Amino acid sequence: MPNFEWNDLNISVDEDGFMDQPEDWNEQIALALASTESVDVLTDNHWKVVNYLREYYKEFGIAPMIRKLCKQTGFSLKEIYDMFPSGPAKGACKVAGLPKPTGCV
Amino acid sequence: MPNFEWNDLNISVDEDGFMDQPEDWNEQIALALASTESVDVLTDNHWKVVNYLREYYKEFGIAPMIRKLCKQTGFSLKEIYDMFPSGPAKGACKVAGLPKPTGCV
Amino acid sequence: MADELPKTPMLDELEKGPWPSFVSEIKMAAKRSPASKDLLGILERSYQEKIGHWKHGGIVGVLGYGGGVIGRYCDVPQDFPNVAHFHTIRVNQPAGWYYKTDALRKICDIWEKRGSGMTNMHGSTGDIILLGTSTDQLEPIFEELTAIGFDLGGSGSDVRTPSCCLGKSRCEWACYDTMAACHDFTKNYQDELHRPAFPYKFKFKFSGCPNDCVASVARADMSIIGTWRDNIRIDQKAVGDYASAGVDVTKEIVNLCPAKCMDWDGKMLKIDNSTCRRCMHCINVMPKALRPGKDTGACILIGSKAPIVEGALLSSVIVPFIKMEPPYQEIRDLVERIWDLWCDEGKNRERIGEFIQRVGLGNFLEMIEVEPAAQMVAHPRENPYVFYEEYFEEGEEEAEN
Amino acid sequence: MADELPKTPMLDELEKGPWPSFVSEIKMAAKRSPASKDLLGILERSYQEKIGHWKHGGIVGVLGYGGGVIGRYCDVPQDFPNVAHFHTIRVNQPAGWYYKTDALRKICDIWEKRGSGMTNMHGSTGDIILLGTSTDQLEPIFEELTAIGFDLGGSGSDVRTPSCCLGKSRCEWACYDTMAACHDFTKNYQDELHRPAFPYKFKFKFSGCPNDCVASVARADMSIIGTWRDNIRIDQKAVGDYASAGVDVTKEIVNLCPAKCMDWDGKMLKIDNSTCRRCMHCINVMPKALRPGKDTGACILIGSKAPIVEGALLSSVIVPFIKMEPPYQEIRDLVERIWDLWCDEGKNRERIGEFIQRVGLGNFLEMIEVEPAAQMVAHPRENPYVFYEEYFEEGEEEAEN
Amino acid sequence: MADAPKKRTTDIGPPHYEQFLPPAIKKNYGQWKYHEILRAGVMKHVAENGDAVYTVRAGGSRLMSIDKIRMICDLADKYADGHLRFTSRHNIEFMFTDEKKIDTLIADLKKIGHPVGGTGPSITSIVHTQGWVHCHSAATDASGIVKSVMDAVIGHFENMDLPAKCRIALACCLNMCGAVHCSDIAILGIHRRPPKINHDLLHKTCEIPNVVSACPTAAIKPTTVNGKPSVTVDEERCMFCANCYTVCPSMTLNNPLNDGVSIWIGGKVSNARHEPMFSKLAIPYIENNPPRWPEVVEAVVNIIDVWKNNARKYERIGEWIERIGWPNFFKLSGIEFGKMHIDDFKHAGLTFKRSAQLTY
Amino acid sequence: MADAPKKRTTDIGPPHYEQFLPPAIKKNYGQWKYHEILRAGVMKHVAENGDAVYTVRAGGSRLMSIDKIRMICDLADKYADGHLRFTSRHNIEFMFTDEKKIDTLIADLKKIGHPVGGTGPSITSIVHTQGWVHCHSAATDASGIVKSVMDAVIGHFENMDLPAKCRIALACCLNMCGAVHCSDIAILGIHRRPPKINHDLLHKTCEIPNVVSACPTAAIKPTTVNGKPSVTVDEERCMFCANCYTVCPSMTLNNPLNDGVSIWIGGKVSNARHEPMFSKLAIPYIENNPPRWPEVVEAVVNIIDVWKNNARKYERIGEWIERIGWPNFFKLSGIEFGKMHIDDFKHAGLTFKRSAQLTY
Ligand code: SRM
Ligand code: SRM
Ligand code: SRM
Ligand code: SRM
Ligand code: SF4
Ligand code: SF4
Ligand code: SF4
Ligand code: SF4
Ligand code: SF4
Ligand code: SF4
Ligand code: SF4
Ligand code: SF4
Repeated sequence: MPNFEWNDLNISVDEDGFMDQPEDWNEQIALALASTESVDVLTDNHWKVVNYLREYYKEFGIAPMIRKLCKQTGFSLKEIYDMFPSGPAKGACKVAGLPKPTGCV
Repeated sequence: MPNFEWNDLNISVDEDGFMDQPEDWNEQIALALASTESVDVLTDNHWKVVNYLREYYKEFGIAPMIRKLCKQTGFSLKEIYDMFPSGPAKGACKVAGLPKPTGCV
Repeated sequence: MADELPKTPMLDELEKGPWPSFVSEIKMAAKRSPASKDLLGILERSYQEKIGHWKHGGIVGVLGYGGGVIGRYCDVPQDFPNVAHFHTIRVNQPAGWYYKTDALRKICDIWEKRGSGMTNMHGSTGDIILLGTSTDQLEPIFEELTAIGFDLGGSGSDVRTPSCCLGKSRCEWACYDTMAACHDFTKNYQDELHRPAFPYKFKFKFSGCPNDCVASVARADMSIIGTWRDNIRIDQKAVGDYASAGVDVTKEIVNLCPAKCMDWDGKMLKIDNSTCRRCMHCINVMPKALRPGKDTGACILIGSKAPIVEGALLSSVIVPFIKMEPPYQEIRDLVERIWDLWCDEGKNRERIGEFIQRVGLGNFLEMIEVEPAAQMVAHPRENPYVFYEEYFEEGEEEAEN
Repeated sequence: MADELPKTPMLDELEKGPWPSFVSEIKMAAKRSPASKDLLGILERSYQEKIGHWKHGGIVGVLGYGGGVIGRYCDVPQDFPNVAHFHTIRVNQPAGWYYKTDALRKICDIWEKRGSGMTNMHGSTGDIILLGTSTDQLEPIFEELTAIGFDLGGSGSDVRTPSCCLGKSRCEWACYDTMAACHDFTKNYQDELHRPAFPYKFKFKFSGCPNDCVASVARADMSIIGTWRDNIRIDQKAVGDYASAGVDVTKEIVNLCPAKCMDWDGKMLKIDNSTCRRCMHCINVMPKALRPGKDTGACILIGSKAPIVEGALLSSVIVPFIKMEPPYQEIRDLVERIWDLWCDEGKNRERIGEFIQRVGLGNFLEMIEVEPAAQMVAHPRENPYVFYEEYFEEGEEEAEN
Repeated sequence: MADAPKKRTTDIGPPHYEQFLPPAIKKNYGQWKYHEILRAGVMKHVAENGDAVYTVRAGGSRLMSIDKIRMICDLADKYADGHLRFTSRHNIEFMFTDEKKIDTLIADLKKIGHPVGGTGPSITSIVHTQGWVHCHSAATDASGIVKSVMDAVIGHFENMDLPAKCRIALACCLNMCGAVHCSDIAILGIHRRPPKINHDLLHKTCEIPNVVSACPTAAIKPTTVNGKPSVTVDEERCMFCANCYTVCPSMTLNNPLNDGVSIWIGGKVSNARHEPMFSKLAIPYIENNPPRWPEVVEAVVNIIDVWKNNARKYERIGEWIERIGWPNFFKLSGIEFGKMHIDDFKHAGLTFKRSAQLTY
Repeated sequence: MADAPKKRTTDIGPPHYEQFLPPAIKKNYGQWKYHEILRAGVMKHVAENGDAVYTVRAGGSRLMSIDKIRMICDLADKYADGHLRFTSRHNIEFMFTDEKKIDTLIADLKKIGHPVGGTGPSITSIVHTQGWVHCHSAATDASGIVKSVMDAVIGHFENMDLPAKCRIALACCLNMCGAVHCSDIAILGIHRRPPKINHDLLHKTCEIPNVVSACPTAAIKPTTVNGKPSVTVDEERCMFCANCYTVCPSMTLNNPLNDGVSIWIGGKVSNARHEPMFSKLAIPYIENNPPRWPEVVEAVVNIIDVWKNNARKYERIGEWIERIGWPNFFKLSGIEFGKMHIDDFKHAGLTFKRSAQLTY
């Protein structure tokens, strides 16, 4: 497993840069992971998305469908891509410390 | 609803002679009802059948399938008919104070 | 005996028109029977109110039997006391519904004395239905019926009265003796017929050929349908006669053959018997020219029923071909294995057809020890969800699950 | 660039025989590409061990897009470092898979520089598949591809790359312009194609006539199949020519017509167009004599897919007939209503065909505001379990549920 | 009523058929060679040895008084040495060897109100059930509709003027005792409102687990009402099949305002040409309109007419529609297609049109 | 790797096809009148105005190097003014107006190893998928079997000697990317053992609710193992479809000892004559036997031979079997029928033989 270093953080991630130990997630790590997804600062809007994702995941054990994410956060898909250029699955979920989305590619 | 009298008992029954208030069932009533089904004395064997029916009903909310009744009580179908000439459904269930079997006739 | 008939303005409308009128029938009976008189009255009321007046259920019978009588009470006994009880008796018909008049008259006599005088000739399972009597009459009726050689039919979760087409008695196509088989099975399963102990009803129907004149494939838990294994017998000259007489052999026969296995050049009718489906069409159209083969027997299908609960079913093939010879031991053994399994594993009110669908045909065959055959399916599975039972273990041997 | 190729005794067997050998292809590429060299090695190992060596999943992509790249890593990077990353890029093909060589060569050049040099021409959805590259190459590849006018195809829960038969470009039977429609839909749904936001994938396929040369009915969530409403055009003389040339019009055409709506008396071919099913068979066999009608358009079917989860589906009719004219506004509106509903009510990984089965076709039609038509069913329901929605209230008025 | 069981005759089964066979039938049992239909309702069966037996088939009313049975016995005595039989569709057959008796027998039958016919490409008697005459479950009457329809189509009983056989059946509720599910034309009694539950009685009269499992759409759940065990019905999921009522008298569906009949077509049973098929929904609902259900009669007659005028020889209704396609059937018959025709039960997806083979 | 997004060109879609059309195609777009197949792989399309275009179709290997693409481009430059196309089954087509080029083009194609054919009543290229070349899910390889089968049946590619078209497809797992479910002959990779669950990783890598709902037979239930959320599989209910693996890397099914292929037949897609049909199971299991899977090749060849020798003109495999019946197919092909052929999934009951139309 590759390690990923950022400032004083050292996180073990998989090839796609998803956390190996999602239970270790914290806001620092979110910032660190964001940096790998072309996101430099995490604005309130970013956090709104990240928090929604985490809460949804905690409650249902899955990531929300993207349409639902947009509806609930109030962002259009375009806005989400503007915030997370690699998209909600690869970008936002990674920053939020969710398991890597599988299945339908 | 017709009333059915036997010795000093007076039970309200439906046209087929099944109890209107199955919750009132007791051993006396069983004897009374038995008399309407060509059963004069309730032997131990009779009671075995009656008790099995009641217990099964209490547990599952339905009368057992007849094959099961035979298996569990150890009586052949013929023996059941010998004890309850009008048969397990009409005879034994009535004596046991179960609701009238419906459905498949 | 009965006085004036009730006023039945609506029912009277049903005495008009050329088809035999059931209202006139009830009126005839009502002249003598108070029950039939009240039947007229209560039926007129149903016509006025658009609702039936019979109560649910009713469990009555004769001693020693669990079936054969359908209990019925009306919900307005105060108005129609003579149909307060209106039980129906199912009397097992003779195979093929053949009668001599003296036997029928004896039944009529019993029914005149002890019932409403109304009947169904016959019920849709096949019984003689004696329609409407009271509980106290049941034992006497039973006694009198058995005295003239009749017995009750099935009802409840038992073997239902088997029935059959007239088969060899009058039909040139019968591939086995349906009436003999029907009678034999009926006699053999008297206990199962009279003393319900199954999860649900079980019906046998016997048709002598794939025309299936008792509709067995649609309404029998076991449908035994005559067929043949060898070649259709052709009388070429007779084919020519049909053609000369105006039958368009190509259009009316060859083109309608579902197997597309026929050829007619105006002189010779050729049939590829290896793909012929024994559908009967060509034989039906030219009975003088074509006949089923000589290696006859039956195919056995299982599980048809009306829609409730899982949707209607047609019977499906369980024995592609079997010779039909008394005492039908192989079939009896099969039937018993099926019943044993179904009684042990079937749910309450689960017909055998539904049971098979639930456990899977493949598993069912295994449990009743019948080898799978390609004739049992319309086609092999389309989905790749195969329960492979064999596999290799790490140590190289082929294992079985 | 690459040194000696690995030993691949098993794969070498696949260079024998007359059909083009994919092994020879990989070897060609391996001469230049270390990735293809390791592909040879890892594949030989799979052949030896009878198991693949690719890890599950992988989520990589280009910025601003959610799909178009399939991430892939091998599970033995220590042995085959050059395929440690082996991502695939789906490049949207031009409608009808027509190319000029210069365009293809440019793609090859990019792929020579930045990938393994191996491709699929094409993937089974229709994309150009560029097989095997590493994460750091993705952005540059994307940039270079767009520079030569190509864009990525779909992957993930989005619109998948639409495809079409060659239609009017070379086929006399095309009932509408499939390539135009395919291109139009692809362009119109760029956002939905590149940014997955559906419950699952959604595929469009366009066939110009019922021969369905892109197999749309089997593998498209929306299958748009050309057809006509008026009469088949017949050139009786040309029919006669076919007959003279040895075509047995009765056997090969009339008798195979599924509608049985043709008649041939040796001179005139008659077709009852009111029952003709537009199956194409007669036209296929005698292209010089028969042609589809002139009132052409398409029927739209919906919901086909591979077996998982609920079993495979073929598409089913949702619009029996529609004229196919740009900008296809009516279809776009329909598609959008369908997507809105499916996105709101669909479950995760539930294809539209499964969704319709779950909610019921009747309800689905109601929700997308489409009137039911008899063409949408093979036959009306067989079970009597009808959800009646209208009924009378006590107060006599007809109410709706 | 409670007599001690005495020694009784039981399990004797039905009488053996052999004693009832007409002599010529008994003699040639299994030896038949071919048959001809001489005219509607009259057949000649010829044995290998040349013997011929004539059969006259009379329409039965099924719901018959013993008076009528006796009249028929009189005719059997007069013409057929006291032999007769009933058919699997409740008609009455007389068999004899003397061809000359045919006409007078037919005339005598007419006198007691029984037409002759039902053979070959014709309509024969309607298989049916009890209806308001005897069953608690009936959503419509059986005999009244049957009589009204047969009055209207008797021409097709007495004349073999149809493309093929047309089997009509009626069942007064979804239990389908008439096995209408495989008929050319089926008339089926239906409800349109969910059960009314009598919570006070239910626990005494019904086995709740059986009630719950009786529901094809799982609309029924156990519950407690006023402290008593009972059930609730999710009315959105109820499609009024009344199977709950079959096992539970305290859940009634009969509803004069909303009960009625539906019409189903295109089923068959024989294997001739096409395999057996189920009937399919043609008309979802027609009000009960006793005593003669004119709308039902009209609907049946319309279907028969459209079929007769459009089908080819030997095409049963289902085979005809399969050839021309259901869209054409709806067009030709003028029946409107709608949501209710679309299957939504378990295998619904298999009934969707999954091809581009279309007619317009 | 984390560059800030710069202004990039996106969402341009594919290039417009028009720029790629050969001139004669562009000119006569939508004006085609009829066509002829001159010989296997060679077609002539004639326009209303009399213009003719010749098409030569070469078998593609699909898995192609850029080297080969360049060679093919060279041929397109030489013969077709730099135009070419690929077909929906991955063959390569060259179109031009000069009939005389046909033979030399074919010869040149042969030189680079590409046969010409696949038109009319023939076998064309096998639609297939990734296999061990690229996919994690593969129960078998794709390209190796395809190559081996095509080597054996190339005669039917190069000669139109079959009763009808025969479409072969291969998918390396039940996801069926090759859409093999409607093919005349389908080769399908299959597993035979339930998933092995990595309970340590599962909760980190998989969304448990999705895993549970992924199972077609509801064999998967959530559970806790060693304090970690995970799932359990009821192995009795597992039929090895691997859909759980698709959504969950921690449930692997690949198993060298037991993976293999199954053969399915009788599907079709076109509406010609018969409506589209699914393929049906012919052979439940053949071991993986790389590099050339001789048993698979033999099985496919046998099916083709039996069909070729018994079918009528225009009968696709499924149509042929529908006429002669599946029992005859099993008899003629020598394939054994067994329990695994009998459907036991959701609609299984509808595949039982529900009629007496039988062959022996
Ligand atoms: C590349 C391709 C196969 C090929 O060799 O051509 C392919 C490859 C994969 N498909 Fe596919 N599918 C491909 C066309 C199809 C098709 C055919 C079609 O589109 O016409 C189907 C059947 C039609 C359908 O959509 O149902 C198909 C049905 C699936 C499924 C099952 C979907 C379903 O609803 O049943 C999956 C599983 C999934 O989505 O999770 C799947 C999943 C996959 C994945 C992503 C594996 C996975 O489980 O994550 C494969 C990646 C392989 C790899 O590593 O390269 N693929 N997949 C095809 C796409 C190429 C292209 O874009 O042109
Ligand atoms: C008497 C009876 C059998 C019995 O044991 O009672 C009988 C007797 C004959 N049937 Fe039948 N069938 C009888 C009920 C049936 C049924 C069952 C039903 O309708 O419920 C069927 C299946 C109907 C269905 O498919 O839905 C039936 C389907 C046939 C067929 C196939 C017709 C078809 O084309 O589908 C034939 C062949 C024919 O008529 O050409 C046939 C032929 C015959 C023959 C010709 C057989 C013979 O050689 O004697 C008999 C006279 C036919 C006629 O009436 O035209 N019989 N026949 C039944 C008379 C019923 C009635 O009173 O009308
Ligand atoms: C009398 C008869 C109708 C008639 O007028 O002819 C009849 C009458 C009843 N049937 Fe039936 N069935 C009759 C033949 C049938 C048939 C046809 C057949 O046997 O060929 C069927 C369809 C075939 C089948 O078995 O599926 C039939 C399918 C049912 C069903 C549905 C069973 C199922 O599995 O779907 C029920 C409901 C039940 O069993 O609880 C039922 C229930 C009933 C009950 C007992 C009503 C009930 O829910 O308790 C009816 C009593 C009516 C009454 O008061 O007289 N009846 N029933 C038929 C028996 C006469 C006879 O013995 O000859
Ligand atoms: C080039 C191509 C379309 C494309 O846009 O790429 C194409 C082109 C033609 N098809 Fe096709 N079909 C093509 C894939 C298909 C497919 C799809 C598939 O196989 O995946 C089908 C459906 C197959 C199926 O049913 O499973 C298909 C079913 C047909 C049929 C119907 C055949 C039948 O009897 O079932 C015809 C009519 C005929 O050949 O008589 C047809 C006829 C034609 C004609 C004659 C149309 C024309 O006038 O140009 C073309 C040449 C036929 C030939 O090859 O004999 N084409 N054709 C595809 C060539 C594939 C290949 O390389 O082999
Ligand atoms: S089923 Fe066959 S054997 Fe029996 S009466 Fe009908 S036609 Fe004759
Ligand atoms: S019996 Fe039927 S399948 Fe056989 S040849 Fe005659 S018409 Fe054809
Ligand atoms: S689908 Fe029809 S229009 Fe398209 S290429 Fe095939 S035959 Fe021609
Ligand atoms: S297109 Fe098909 S259905 Fe129509 S006439 Fe031709 S063969 Fe018959
Ligand atoms: S169909 Fe229904 S209402 Fe009619 S007799 Fe049978 S159970 Fe009773
Ligand atoms: S009527 Fe039928 S669907 Fe409605 S609750 Fe009762 S059993 Fe269920
Ligand atoms: S069929 Fe399965 S193994 Fe093959 S490419 Fe598709 S998903 Fe992968
Ligand atoms: S392999 Fe398929 S059946 Fe088995 S557990 Fe996984 S999803 Fe379920």
